[in-house]
Parts: sequence; C-alpha cells; structure tokens
Amino acid sequence: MSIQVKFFASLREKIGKAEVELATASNAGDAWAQATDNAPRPDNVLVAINLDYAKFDSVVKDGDEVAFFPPVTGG
Amino acid sequence: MSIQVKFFASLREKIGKAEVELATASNAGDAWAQATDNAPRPDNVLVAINLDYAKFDSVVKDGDEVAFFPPVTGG
Amino acid sequence: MASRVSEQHIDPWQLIAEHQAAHRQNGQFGAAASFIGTMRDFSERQNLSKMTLEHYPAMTGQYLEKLEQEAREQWPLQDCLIVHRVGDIYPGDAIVIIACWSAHRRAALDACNWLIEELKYRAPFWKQEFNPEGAHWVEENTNGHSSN
Amino acid sequence: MASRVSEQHIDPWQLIAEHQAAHRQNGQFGAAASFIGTMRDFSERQNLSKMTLEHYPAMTGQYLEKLEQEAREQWPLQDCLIVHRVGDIYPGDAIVIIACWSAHRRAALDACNWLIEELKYRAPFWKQEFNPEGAHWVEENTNGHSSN
Repeated sequence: MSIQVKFFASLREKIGKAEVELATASNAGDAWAQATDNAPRPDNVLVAINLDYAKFDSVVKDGDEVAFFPPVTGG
Repeated sequence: MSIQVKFFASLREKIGKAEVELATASNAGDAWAQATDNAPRPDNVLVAINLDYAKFDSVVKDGDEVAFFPPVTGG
Repeated sequence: MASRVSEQHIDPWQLIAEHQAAHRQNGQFGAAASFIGTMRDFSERQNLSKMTLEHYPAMTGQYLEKLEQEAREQWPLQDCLIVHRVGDIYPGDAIVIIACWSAHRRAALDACNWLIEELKYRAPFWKQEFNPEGAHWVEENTNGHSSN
Repeated sequence: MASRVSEQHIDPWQLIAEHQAAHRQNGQFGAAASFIGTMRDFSERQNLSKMTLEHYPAMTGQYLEKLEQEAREQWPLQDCLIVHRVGDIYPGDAIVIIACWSAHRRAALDACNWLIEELKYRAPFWKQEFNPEGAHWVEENTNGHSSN
C-alpha cells in the first residue's frame, strides 16, 4: 500500500507534477511537504482526502488518496 | 361618454353580467353599487380603473373603464 | 418586448430555445434561468380533465409588458420572456413560461424568481378547473412560498 | 440519478426537454425551474476563443451525485438533473445545466438556486481560458451574489 497524492489545474502546473506516490504520511500537510519537496503552500490551496474535502491537519492513512487543488471555478 | 363596468371569472357568473354601461359614477364603490343593483360586495373583490389596480374610493371619471374581479389565480 | 399571452398550446423548451436562437448572440450571455408552470391532473380536486384560463385582455397585455419592464429595471437583464397561456388547457400543458438571460447568474435567477411571484399575485388571470363533478373556479393562489 | 459530467457539446434546452419527456409523466408535475450557464467570449479578459474545463473525475462524479441527493432531501423534488461540461468549450457552449421538477413552484426554484451556488463554490472543476495572448487559469469564482 501507499499514499497517492494528486495535483490539479494551476497547482499541477506550478508544482510540475500531476501525481506522486508516497510510502507514508502523517497528515495532509505532511503529504504536501513530501510530495512538493517542501514547496511553500499558497494560502488558497484546498485539500481532499479520498474525494472529500479535508484539512491540512487531517490524518492520512495507508491507501488514501490526497488531492491538492486551487479554488474551484466551475459552474 | 359613459363608464364601462366589467366583471370577470367567478364574479361575472355570480353577478350574472359581463359588462354594464353607466351614465356616471362618483367612485369605484358607487360603480359597483349601480352596476350590481346594490349586491353585497364580497371582501376579496379587486378593482381596476383603466387597467390599473385601484381602490373602491378611487374617483371614476367619464370615459373610464372599471373592472371588478376575484383574486387572481394565474401563473 | 416579446412577453405575451398565447391562446395556442406551447412547447415550452422549444419556445425558449427558439427565442434564444433568434434574439441572443452566442458568446454574449452567460446565464439563462427559466421557470415553467405546467397543468397537473389534480390539485385540491382530483381527475382534472381540463382547465380554462380566463383573463382581462387589455389589462394582461399591459401588465405583462409592465412586469417585463420592471424586471429589466431591477436587474441587468439581456433579455426576458414571459408567455402565459389563456383559453383551454389540458394536463401536461404549459401554463406559464418565464425565461431571463443575463451576463451573470444572479440577475437571471433573481429576476425569474421575482417574475413568477409577481405574476401569481397580480396578473389578471383566473383558472377554472373541470373534472367529472363539474366546473370549479380556483378561489385563490395559495401561499407564495409553498404553492404551485 | 442522471446527474453527470459530459465531454460532449450539449444543446441545453433539448437535453432538458428530452429528460422531461423520458422521465416525467404529463399531468404529474406542476413546476420546472432551470439554470444554464453558458460560455461568453469575454470575461475579465477579452476575445476568448476557448475554455478548457479540468475536473477531478472520481470526486466530481461523487460530488454531483451527493449534490443531487442533498437537494432531493431538502426539497420535495420530483426530479433533478445536473450536467456539467468538461474538456474543450467554445463561446456560446453550455457549461452547466440544472433542472428541477416539483409539484409546486418554490421547491423547483429554490433547489435550482441552491444547486448552482453549491456547484460554483464546492465542485472540483477548474476553468482555463484561451485568448490571443495565451492560456490563463481563472483564479476564483467571484462573489456568489454578483458573478456568472
């Protein structure tokens, strides 16, 4: 098992990666730090764990999918 | 010249007339009294003078069209 | 202004689509909100077979124009269409069609919402329902925040 | 549930008309409210030639279903349809289509209104606009009560 990290839209372009696989992560903030090599985190970044909105201190478990993305602009 | 009085919908059926022509009337309430031979006026009757909502004490002038109707039920 | 009464059956979605194609330029509007009121075969009474919508022709014509104008003054609308049926109407038939176009969503949505409430409470239309027991004048539109 | 994303161009009024014809029985519903968001050829930038709508497929699928379900729990809807475009979109193309059917008008109107606001602020879609100066990610939806 592992943790899948995904980046979307402008954030994907800024970070330069669409997906990163991590062996382990304690929470969403830690997943960000590992997946981006400690890139500074823009204030407006949103996070979802397993397709639900979460917080950066939300716990991440083995097998989780953690997604980071900019403010949504659909509709 | 004269005053045209109109009745609509269930009120037309109750009064038994669609249109009445009056020689003169002081206000909408007087037009009702003359046109209906002093029939009692249901509480919810609405009145329009020259196509605009009005009151029963609104003045009626020669040439006016005065309409009486029940609560509206369109839409 | 295109707002009007109609004595003929209306296909509501086609009417709106055609109005949009004829009057709106692609790429200029961002939002379209619509409301369509349709006859049900039941109300407080069952087994309705028909409804007759009476109106006060001179007043409704003027009233629909005034409503459209007031909506255009209150919100930045690019277009607005109100069509209200009169005459004989059958279950499933559209009774009223409202459509509003604007650059941004709130104007179209808020105007559409305001127009249907205004129409319900002010426009001189009257419904008479028919079922096997006979004809029945609808006495009044029920409360604005719960009724059809 | 019929709510979904679409990678294909949509004719919005035809989509709603067909959904209604297939799923609603004439005489059973009294109200249909709809909202359609359409691409303009300008926004804060001019001369837009194209927009690309990216999404988070697994999350959008689940999110649209959840939205529809929440609307059906909050209001007595008879039917509800949400279709959101993804991929390449051109000026005049529909971006999002919402339609709600109910017995009485307030449920359809209020649910439609709520759904578009929720979609705008929560659903994981992102717009990238193209004009002669290049590609530009839309940074955020402007205020809920004034924006497209």
